[in-house]
Amino acid sequence: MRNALGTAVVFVVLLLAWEALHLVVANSSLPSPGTTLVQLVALFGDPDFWKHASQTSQAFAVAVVLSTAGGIALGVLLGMNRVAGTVAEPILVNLYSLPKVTLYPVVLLIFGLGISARIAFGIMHGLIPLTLFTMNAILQMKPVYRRSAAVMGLTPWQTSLTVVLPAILPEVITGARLGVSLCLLGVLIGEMFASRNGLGYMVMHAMERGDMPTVLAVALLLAIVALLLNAVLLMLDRAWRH
Amino acid sequence: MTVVALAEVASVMPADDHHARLAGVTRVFGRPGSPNCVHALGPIDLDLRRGEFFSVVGPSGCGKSTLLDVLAGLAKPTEGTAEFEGRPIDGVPAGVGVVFQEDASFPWLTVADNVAFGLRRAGVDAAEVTRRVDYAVGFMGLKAFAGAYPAQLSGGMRQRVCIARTLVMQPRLILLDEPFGALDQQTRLLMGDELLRLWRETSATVLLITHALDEAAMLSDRVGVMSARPGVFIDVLETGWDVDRDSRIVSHPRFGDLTGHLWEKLRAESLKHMREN
Amino acid sequence: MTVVALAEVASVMPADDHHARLAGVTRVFGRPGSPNCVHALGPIDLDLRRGEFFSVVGPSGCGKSTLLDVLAGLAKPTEGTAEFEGRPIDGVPAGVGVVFQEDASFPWLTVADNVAFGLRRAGVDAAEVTRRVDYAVGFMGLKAFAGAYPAQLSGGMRQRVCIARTLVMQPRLILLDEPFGALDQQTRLLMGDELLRLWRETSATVLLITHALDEAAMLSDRVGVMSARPGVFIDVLETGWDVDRDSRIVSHPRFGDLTGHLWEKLRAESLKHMREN
Amino acid sequence: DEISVTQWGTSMYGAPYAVAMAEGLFKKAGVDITSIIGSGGGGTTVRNLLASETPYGDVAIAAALAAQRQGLDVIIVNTGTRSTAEASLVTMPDSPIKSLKDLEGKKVAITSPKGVSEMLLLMALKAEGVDASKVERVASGGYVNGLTMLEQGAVAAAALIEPLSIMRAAKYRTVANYGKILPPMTTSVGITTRAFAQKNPDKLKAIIAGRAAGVEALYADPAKAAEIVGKAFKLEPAIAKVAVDNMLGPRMWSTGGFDLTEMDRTVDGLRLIGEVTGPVDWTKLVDSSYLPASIQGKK
Amino acid sequence: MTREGWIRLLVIAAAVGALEIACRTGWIPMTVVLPPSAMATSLWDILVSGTHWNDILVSLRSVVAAAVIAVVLGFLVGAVIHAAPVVRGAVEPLLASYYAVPTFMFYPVFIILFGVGPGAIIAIAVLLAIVSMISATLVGLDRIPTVLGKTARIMRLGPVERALEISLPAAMPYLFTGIKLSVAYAFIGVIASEFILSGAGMGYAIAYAYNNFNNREMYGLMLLIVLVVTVVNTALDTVDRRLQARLRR
Ligand SMILES: Nc1ncnc2c1ncn2[C@@H]1O[C@H](COP(=O)(O)OP(=O)(O)OP(=O)(O)O)[C@@H](O)[C@H]1O
Ligand SMILES: Nc1ncnc2c1ncn2[C@@H]1O[C@H](COP(=O)(O)OP(=O)(O)OP(=O)(O)O)[C@@H](O)[C@H]1O
Ligand SMILES: [Mg+2]
Ligand SMILES: [Mg+2]
Repeated sequence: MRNALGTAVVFVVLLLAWEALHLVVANSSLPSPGTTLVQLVALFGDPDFWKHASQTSQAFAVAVVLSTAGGIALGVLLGMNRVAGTVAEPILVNLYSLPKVTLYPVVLLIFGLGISARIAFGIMHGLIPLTLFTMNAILQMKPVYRRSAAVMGLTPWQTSLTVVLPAILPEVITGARLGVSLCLLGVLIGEMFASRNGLGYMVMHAMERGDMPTVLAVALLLAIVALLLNAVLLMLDRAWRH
Repeated sequence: MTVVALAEVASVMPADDHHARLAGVTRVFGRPGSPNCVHALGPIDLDLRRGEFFSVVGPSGCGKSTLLDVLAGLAKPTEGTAEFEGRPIDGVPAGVGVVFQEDASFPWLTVADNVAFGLRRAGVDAAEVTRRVDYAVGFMGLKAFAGAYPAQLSGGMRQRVCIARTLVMQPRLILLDEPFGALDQQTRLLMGDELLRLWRETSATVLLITHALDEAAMLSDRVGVMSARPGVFIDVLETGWDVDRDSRIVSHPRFGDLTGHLWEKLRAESLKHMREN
Repeated sequence: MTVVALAEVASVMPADDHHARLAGVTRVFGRPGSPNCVHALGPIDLDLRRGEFFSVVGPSGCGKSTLLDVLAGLAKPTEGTAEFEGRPIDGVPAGVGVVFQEDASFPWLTVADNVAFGLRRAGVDAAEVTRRVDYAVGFMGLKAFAGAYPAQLSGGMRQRVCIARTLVMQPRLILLDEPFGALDQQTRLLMGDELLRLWRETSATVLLITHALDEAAMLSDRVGVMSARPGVFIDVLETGWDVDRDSRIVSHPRFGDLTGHLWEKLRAESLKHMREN
Repeated sequence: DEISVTQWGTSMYGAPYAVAMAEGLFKKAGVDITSIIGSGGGGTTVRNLLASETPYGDVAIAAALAAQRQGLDVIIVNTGTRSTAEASLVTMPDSPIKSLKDLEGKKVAITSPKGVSEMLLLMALKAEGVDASKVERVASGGYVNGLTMLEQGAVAAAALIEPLSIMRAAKYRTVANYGKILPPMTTSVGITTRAFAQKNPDKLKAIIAGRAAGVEALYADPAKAAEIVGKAFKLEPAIAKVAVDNMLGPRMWSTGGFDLTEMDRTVDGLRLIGEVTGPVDWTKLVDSSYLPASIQGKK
Repeated sequence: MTREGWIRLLVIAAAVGALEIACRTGWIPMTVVLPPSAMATSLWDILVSGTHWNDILVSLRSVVAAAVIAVVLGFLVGAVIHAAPVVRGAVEPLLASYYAVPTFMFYPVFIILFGVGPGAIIAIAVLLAIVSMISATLVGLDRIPTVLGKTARIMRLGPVERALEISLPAAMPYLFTGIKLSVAYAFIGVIASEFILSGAGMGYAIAYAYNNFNNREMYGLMLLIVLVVTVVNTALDTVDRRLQARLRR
């Protein structure tokens, strides 16, 4: 609770710094927090905004579910098999640090214009961190857990479900925190680059028209959504770690 | 030497009396001949008598945990045979419980759930699970912590959770791999007393791996001293303690004698080892 | 009781003979009266005689490391006075060397550079640094590893690096905080012998904190037994060993007696503690 | 069906589509256009239309040429816009720059190298007899970015386009209005894939006819059209009104017929920026057979 | 090379080979993906003809600048936050959700602050990269064993000596992990901003080739980026592994 308060204070400080910057720069391209908030409220009254927001949420939701399930499954697979894990790790790390936007044309060429391209792009961003975290969690899991399972006569399937998964869950949640953020980023970048709807498109469009209040209002909204998502995952994490 | 009550005995015992038996067991890691091939253990001949308390001491890396793995069915001997209750060991045999060197309590479960874990997996019915868990938790002095999570407990209490978890399965052979390794002397003393009580009440056979010579001297019926890797038994010592013993025996003169004797064995082995290198 | 050579002595000694002295030292963490205020240690009265080998044993958390911090000048006593060589301890005094409980070797330096680190800081000239480092590295049996990094060494070898690093500074008082905590019995034995040799050759005063009662019995001139927190000395035991001793004394009957005696003390303290709670 | 229109919502290219959709003119012509796929312009629009189910789109002529050059099987089936009146070059009100001549030795912000804004600048300089090599072109990445550079004094003038220029009319002074300097030229064309044209000639014809009807409706009742466009593009009514009115004079929107002179003018411009090097063979690219009969004959 | 290294090479070769075959047999249309061999020859042509050297230099310069700024600034910010636990508790939740906000949105703001061109792009890249350096610094400073601090006091080191000769080398393995990540994110930030927003650099060149249907050049440039990232990554990874090896105890 004290932390939440502190975070709120930091948020306020950031807003103040923003206001100060706005006053110093004195340029319409950097609207004040007040203007931005007003714009945000105005957006909430705009059905078009909700259309875009729901487009983004749909793509994001599908991408998150698929990249989480896929990332954990792939991570478990690679983690359980030491050789596969060692072989795959540098490749995954390399893919992770690749500027994936440049691959977006390929994604478009393969998936076309619709929602699937954005989902694919979200997954490209969100899957790898989760895979890496899951895999490393299993590799670093205390071997004694698996030995205990063996002594209690558990089948491999029982072992995975009742011992391995609970044991690595904290790391998986940490990975998910990063994965979820990056997944959202991927979807938004996809929308920014080639799309006809979604918040990313909306921002890009607003940028082309020099409508900075809208740009910053959406950025602010996204920051808040990301923070809340993160807070939920953190709470899950706490509940699990005891 | 002033040791009177000590008697070195051959480890071969009458067949009807033995509970588990290793004969000519060795264990080699890696392909033989390959550069990273490690001869970790043996050859080992060992007969565990039914109901005895047997301790194994030996230098680090001599193969104690490997020996335990073979008895627990977690590893196959490279050569030789392993038997438990007359049948060859193939996979983890029913009736064997293991407490590992590291803390193996599951941090995502409460103490009670930890203890119940194996029983539930084994399909024991709920009422029976509750009964046995209550008993084991009480026996290990964890009643007040049944709902707590391992992170809230001290190292010694967590190790007790692991012992309780093994205990509820009512094993006839309990294998303990340096279960008190991380604890301080005072806690070890208390844990030792509890272990003795457990052993007496369940009349199970106990094999305890430890690096503390005095602990081995205090707790066991017999102490097996292993050489450096590849570990073989260089001595098996009969302590001659009563079944009804507890930590009070530290004031018995024989305790000091036994400890001194074990230290001497260890020292001789160390010197031999140093000279060889 | 069969203990003959034991004599319990008062810890107050003639002033001219003492090297370091603690009088009425306590240490309290946190503001007094606040809920997280911890009375960690004391009151402690201790006189270390010049050139003696003094061991401290006691349950975990009783304040042993805190006691060492006070002697090393790393922590100020809350009450009481601490003196080293007749002057009050204020900050780390020159002439005191410490080997900590945890591995304190610098992972980014080679063994030789680790050992040389303190000397170079102190502005000792290069030739002298080389000479002393070579000697210390050789003395600790690390000659073959002078160019290796700590990560390439075993825990015992790293602890030896730390001892060598302390040794080259030629301290007059060496404080060791469970330096062999992570090692197996056999290695401890060898390290103990080396420590005795070091002590004899440098004629420094040594204070060794350990949790192994037999180790304390084997190495020391005197053993101080501490109570549970807040730790006070409940007993100080004179062992009566020769200066020219080594691990051979484990076969001396008095070794067993001393060990048994220490165990008894510990057991009595444990029971008292249990009854209080 | 969905079709693509370049810079939908940011420029006036798409006005006829907005009108045709709102007035139900597409339906009347026999096709149901439900929405428009917009995009940043250039090749993206072509990529988008290739990826969509109804591959018809209104795209910049340069993009159409580039697509054909790279071997994509596209054909031009109608003309879209034929004026550069929406584009201009602006500077700060207090700037000493009064004409294009004054730009010599100065920096000018364009959006991106080889883009329309650069092409128009070069064409205008050429038309005014200014040495283009003395005018340094700076890529800003977008019109708004260019304005920011202008305000900060990083450049002496910046390219701008409607309706942005109308929304910010008060802040800047127009140096050159390309529509006044340059003769009419084809700026956007309707394209589709040859395969789609062969398979769905009727649908294609209906789209083109619907759009042509939209253009006619636009010229017939500009006030109403401005209202529709304002709604579709989220513009304030007043701005939409000015934007539409500005385009009436130069008759920006073509009903679809081809005028090779106007098209060649654009190609000349593309040569200036190096986008086109060889000759352009219109016969291979243009297929006028899908135009409504009335327009086809007119020429 | 290790056995795993060979397997990895084999896996990559197999993947590339499979793509080559899939393209050559027309299973994947050439208009969608080029066969790797064609990408390679295209890359060769690009490098030999020199048409894109300027773009390559612009991008690399921005990446280097962004990485350096992010590392230095990130370290300083991390050190300050570490020294103030109150601030830290408040800031840490923000750090974790940081990546969800596409920093590209702030481009117009950065143009006002830094002008059009490399300045604004570097700022975006720094914004993206700095967080991992801050986190790594926090972790690194956290992980310095307290016993090393005590040792420094026993050796009677001054505060500066202590920071430079104990704290810094002790935290180095963790700091380097941050450096590695910062470089990766600087790459992502620079190339992505160029791709979406700018008029120069490798990212722009790819977007331009895409817009002009020049698949050959586009794939050649993509291959270039993949190769550069791989080389840089492998180099940093080698150093990283060495440093990490010190920690393995
Ligand atoms: N999977 C393995 N592959 C290769 N060598 C192994 C493997 N497991 C153990 N060893 C080696 O076998 C030897 C015996 O190991 P083991 O763990 O049984 O020793 P231990 O006596 O239990 O040691 P400690 O007292 O440290 O627990 C060691 O030298 C170890 O390095
Ligand atoms: N900084 C501190 N703040 C509050 N309490 C402390 C602090 N340092 C130590 N303590 C408490 O003081 C007591 C003594 O600690 P100390 O480390 O001296 O014990 P110890 O005898 O060395 O234990 P061990 O055998 O485990 O090393 C412990 O109960 C510990 O929890
Ligand atoms: Mg072991
Ligand atoms: Mg301590």
